[in-house]
Amino acid sequence: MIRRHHFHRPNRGLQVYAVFFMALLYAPIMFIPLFSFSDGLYIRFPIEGWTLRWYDELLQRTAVLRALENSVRVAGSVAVVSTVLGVFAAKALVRYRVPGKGPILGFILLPLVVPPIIFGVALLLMVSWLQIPLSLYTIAAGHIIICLPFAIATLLPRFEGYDAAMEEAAADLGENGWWVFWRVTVPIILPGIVASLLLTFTVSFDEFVMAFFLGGTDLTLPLYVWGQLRIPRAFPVVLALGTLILLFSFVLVFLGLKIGRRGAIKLVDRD
Amino acid sequence: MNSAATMISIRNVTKRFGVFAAVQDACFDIRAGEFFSLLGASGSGKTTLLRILAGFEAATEGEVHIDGAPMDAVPPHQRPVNMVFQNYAIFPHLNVRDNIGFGLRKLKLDKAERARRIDEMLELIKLPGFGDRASDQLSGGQRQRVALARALILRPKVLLLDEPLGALDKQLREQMQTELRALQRSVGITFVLVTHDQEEAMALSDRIAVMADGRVLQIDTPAGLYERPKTRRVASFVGSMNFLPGDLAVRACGQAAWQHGKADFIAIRPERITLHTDHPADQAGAGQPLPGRLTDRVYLGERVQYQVQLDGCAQHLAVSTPNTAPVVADPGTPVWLTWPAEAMIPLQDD
Amino acid sequence: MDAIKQLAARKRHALNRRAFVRSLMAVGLVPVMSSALPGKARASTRHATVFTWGGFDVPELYQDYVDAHGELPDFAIFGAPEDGLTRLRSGFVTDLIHPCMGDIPRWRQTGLFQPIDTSRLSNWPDVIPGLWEEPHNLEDADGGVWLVPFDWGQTSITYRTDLYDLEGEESWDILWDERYAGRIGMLATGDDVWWCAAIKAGVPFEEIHTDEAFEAISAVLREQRPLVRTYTDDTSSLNQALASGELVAAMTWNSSAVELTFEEVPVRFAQPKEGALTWVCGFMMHRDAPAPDRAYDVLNALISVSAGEFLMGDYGYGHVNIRAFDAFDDETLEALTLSRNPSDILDAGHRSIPQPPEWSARMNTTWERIMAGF
Amino acid sequence: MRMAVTTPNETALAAGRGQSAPRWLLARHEGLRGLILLAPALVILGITVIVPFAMMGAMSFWTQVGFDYADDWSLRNYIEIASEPIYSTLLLRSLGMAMAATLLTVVLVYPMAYFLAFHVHRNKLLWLIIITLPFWTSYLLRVFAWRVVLGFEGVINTGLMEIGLIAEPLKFLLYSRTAVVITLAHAWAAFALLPIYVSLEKIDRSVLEASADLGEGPVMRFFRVILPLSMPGVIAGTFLMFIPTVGDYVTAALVGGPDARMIGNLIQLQFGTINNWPMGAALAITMILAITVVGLMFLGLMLALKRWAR
Repeated sequence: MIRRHHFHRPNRGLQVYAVFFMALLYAPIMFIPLFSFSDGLYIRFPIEGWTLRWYDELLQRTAVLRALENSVRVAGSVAVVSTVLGVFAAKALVRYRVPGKGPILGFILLPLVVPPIIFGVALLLMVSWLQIPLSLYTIAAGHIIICLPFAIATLLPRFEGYDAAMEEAAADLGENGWWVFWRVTVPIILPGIVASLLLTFTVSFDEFVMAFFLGGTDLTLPLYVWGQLRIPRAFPVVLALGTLILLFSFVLVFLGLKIGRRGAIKLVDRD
Repeated sequence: MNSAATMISIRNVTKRFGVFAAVQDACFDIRAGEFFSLLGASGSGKTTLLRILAGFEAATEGEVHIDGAPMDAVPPHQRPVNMVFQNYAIFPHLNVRDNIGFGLRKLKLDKAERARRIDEMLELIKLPGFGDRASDQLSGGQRQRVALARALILRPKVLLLDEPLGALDKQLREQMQTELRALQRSVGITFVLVTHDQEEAMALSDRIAVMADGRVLQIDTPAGLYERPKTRRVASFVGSMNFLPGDLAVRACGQAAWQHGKADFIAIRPERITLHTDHPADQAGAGQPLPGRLTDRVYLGERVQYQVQLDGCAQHLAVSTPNTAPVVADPGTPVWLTWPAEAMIPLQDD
Repeated sequence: MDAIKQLAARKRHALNRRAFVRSLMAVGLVPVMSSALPGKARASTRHATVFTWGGFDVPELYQDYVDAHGELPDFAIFGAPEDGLTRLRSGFVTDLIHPCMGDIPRWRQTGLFQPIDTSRLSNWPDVIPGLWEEPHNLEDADGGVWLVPFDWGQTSITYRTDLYDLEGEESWDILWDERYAGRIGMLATGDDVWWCAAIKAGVPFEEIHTDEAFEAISAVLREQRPLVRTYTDDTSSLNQALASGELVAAMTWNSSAVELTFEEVPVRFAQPKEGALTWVCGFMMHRDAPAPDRAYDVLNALISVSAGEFLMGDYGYGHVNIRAFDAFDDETLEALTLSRNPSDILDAGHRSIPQPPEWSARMNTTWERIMAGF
Repeated sequence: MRMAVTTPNETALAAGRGQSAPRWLLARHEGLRGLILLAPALVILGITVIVPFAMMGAMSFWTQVGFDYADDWSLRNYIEIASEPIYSTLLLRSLGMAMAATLLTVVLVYPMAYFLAFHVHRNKLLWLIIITLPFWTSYLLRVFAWRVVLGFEGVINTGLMEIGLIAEPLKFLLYSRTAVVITLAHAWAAFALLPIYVSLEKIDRSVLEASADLGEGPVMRFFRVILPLSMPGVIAGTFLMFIPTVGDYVTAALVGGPDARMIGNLIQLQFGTINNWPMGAALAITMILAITVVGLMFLGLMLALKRWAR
């Protein structure tokens, strides 16, 4: 335990602010579950009656479930592909004397600072020029572009954070490149891999703009929600769906946290 | 050529990174069972040479043979050498036992044999019972031993050690030096050590190669290096040394003692110089005492180190005397220096 | 949940990475692979895809199709038909798409559609002829039609009877009422707004392509803009705002008023004295429809009695199947602003006239500028 | 214990086995190995970034004619963008709103990041996760949630009326630029927070001690040490949030009123209802250029500030 610096004495003002900040962050989101139990079609106070029927209705909608399945597929594939590519790229950038490292890194991180609408539009142009039919694949391709920078940004510090001698030691002890990768590299960067998978999954799962331009008849969940937002009757069901997603991500994150106590999801934490 | 006696043969090895030559034309042999050191300051090319032996760097020119086999196309994982890394490179995700047994996978041993070998190594490095420790619960010295055990368990022909004691504090370092030397004798494997610490190299090695700017300057036994350095750089790198211009040394020693022909410099170890507070009587075989003035005195415990400025010139000489000698008075005192003729080492300009 | 189990298992045996890798593949690569494989396997039994507004993707409208094929057709959703057309033109292929009667000539210019053979629709004889017998729906259609009508109704004003103080007759002036500045809602779809504004501005629909018409219509819309709280295609937002009283009146289609009434919000779907904008919409079939047989089944389901009863009873839109009206008494129909004889309603209002793409582009660009305040 | 030197060396079993030429090449050329590892990512990004952007650039010089394009390589679209006030107004408005939202977010988020970096000692990870959790829910729903808060019968209006502060609902809350700025600020908070937090966390605590030792009080310590040292994080957070929000159109569509339309809405319409792809491409290019200019100006300002602060 590190002794507390005198700079770190509790600061009452900041503590109050932190509470205020968290309240501000969470308050709006909490209305989603709240109104998902409301009897009325429209959101208004006071809530007159409580019901579970939207959840019941949700479960009967195959379209929602299909959209959910599509989103999980796209996000799952995107997470795996961008993380795998990210591992390779991050390893190359950190471990090898690659010519033009700076520009390459800049190029890879470029999509972080280009509005998604631009990518959506540009990719749509290319895809329609090549006459590639719009589908979940085109969405996934678009998502990989925006997820790769996240994956690499998450993985780079992991690679930088350990001594290259680890890999050399394994090679020295008789393992070829493939086994060095599995026996040493992967276990050491595993927290980074898990973080990258979670992050890229989330980014893709929630991405709307690119999916909007690049989606075909198979809808992802945000596209489905976008369609349903316009239909008054469908709206409470969307709220119920949102509540379930919220609940699911809470459970997932906390389970992940519990499982990976020792840093599985160390995204930015350096302690 | 007796191949049994030669374990590593380094033939005209040069390594360039771009235009920078890290190793230039290294050419020497290391004998089987020898404790060999590569000594040099940082940037001297010693680590690069070691990494060429391990296979992590490919030589730009020249070739390396280990135990008679050419290593040029052999990747690190197929070389009969193992390495102890500078910071030990202990795998953080494995415990001590799995770290030591890491290289055993390919041997496809059964569980019992594997456990036996690991236990044997734990015994050897005096860490029995530490097998289940997590790697981050080890002290520096323990990590060093685990790294050794991990490399030795594969019974390599050559063990490479990259500054293995650099991360340890002085006391532990001295203790580990003793242990390392004993270990090398007991396993009988060729050790190649890289170090910048000349004392460490002297204490451990059978032979030492002194390197600077990518070149091997001299290869000799510790005593040979200390007493018969071939160049000024070697002389100054191994132990401390006074350098005198040739003519001054001649004046000090007299023509009679001068048998070494023309030398640019004369090198004299500080401990070979005798310090007199009174003008000494002329001794046979020695030249005239050189008068000077004491400018500084550093008390080192077992020895006392003096700086003396010779009268009539800017030359300073370091003189080291055992602490048993009477302590000389304060700086400013006039003194006389003498040394035996055989203490003088003639050197050419590098 | 398997992913979590796998994660937990991996933690228990810290080195069992192979299982972890397998689970990764299960989560990621395998779905991609598998989605590729059944894609081919499914091709023979592929469902028809329907490209329509949100809300028309409910099972009640496709009962016959579900009965025959066990599942709903696939859907794609657009915000406005024009968006849908753009997507079709960018290479997106669906079997059916849901535009309106006035769009037919312009849409046909894209060459993306094929005529529909009405003899393959068993419910076709029950479809009210007045809804589809239009020259531009029949020409070059090889005896069939380009568009199978499905829904009809009005674009008019839904207003809060308790909040909006109506003076005199119902009129388009409600949406230009300065007393309620900031409490007026508008659709953002140019295809509705422009024609309604033409009614308000008194521009005859035959002259809508003239520069004068553009100026007159632009002028009334610009005049209205300061009063408007929001322009949106999203009827959910309009309904929500009408329900909360944030808006007192909004340009809507039939369904808003009906749905708000169901929720006991006091509203009326106005019958403006100048006449409402009336429309007939339906489905066109893509030239390269991947599942044309199924598409015919979808069309037949859409024009069936059961679909009609749902469309009128729950959404308040008129349907095309004459027998569907039998489920409602006259009073209900009147309350829904519908009629057994659609021409009573349709002809009382104004119906848009097909225009060329250049007009459409000019209209949409102008309308977008007006919405943005220029 | 003595190990038999005569034992055959097990690691040498494979030594001397022939190596093929490509392998040898790979072993000798690190850069090549690195490039091969990078290749998949670079190829994918190359195809999906460079080609579409080139096409977009080309198309922006075309003209829409009815349902077709004429590749007449004219500057017509750009001339229209330059001459019609709607484009510049919406572009400037988008930049302005994105700036306002970014500024609001950075100001709100900085103290929280500071709190996390310097005053939270245990369970930092848990805090970070709790802060980022809201961003795991659908963006659309989050935007929608703000309608509940800001709406006519929303939380704020109902609350304020309940306590008698206002007599009738505040209209400027929803369907306004305010609503868009607030919603964007909320939606992007995590993006701005993380880099700022990381840069604060990186600050060596001994530097703070040194500045205290040199006689600076807490306030000056903040302005002379902490703030400058965390500036890279602030800049990163600013860019990460500012740039995507300039092009946002969903938020403006859902909570913005007539006066909150952004350039993104206009671009989206070109590819939708208005159906003028070349114009949409030209607008997209114009937007990127505008963002680049603003970004460079911001960096220049930061550099100037840095010099001035010295």
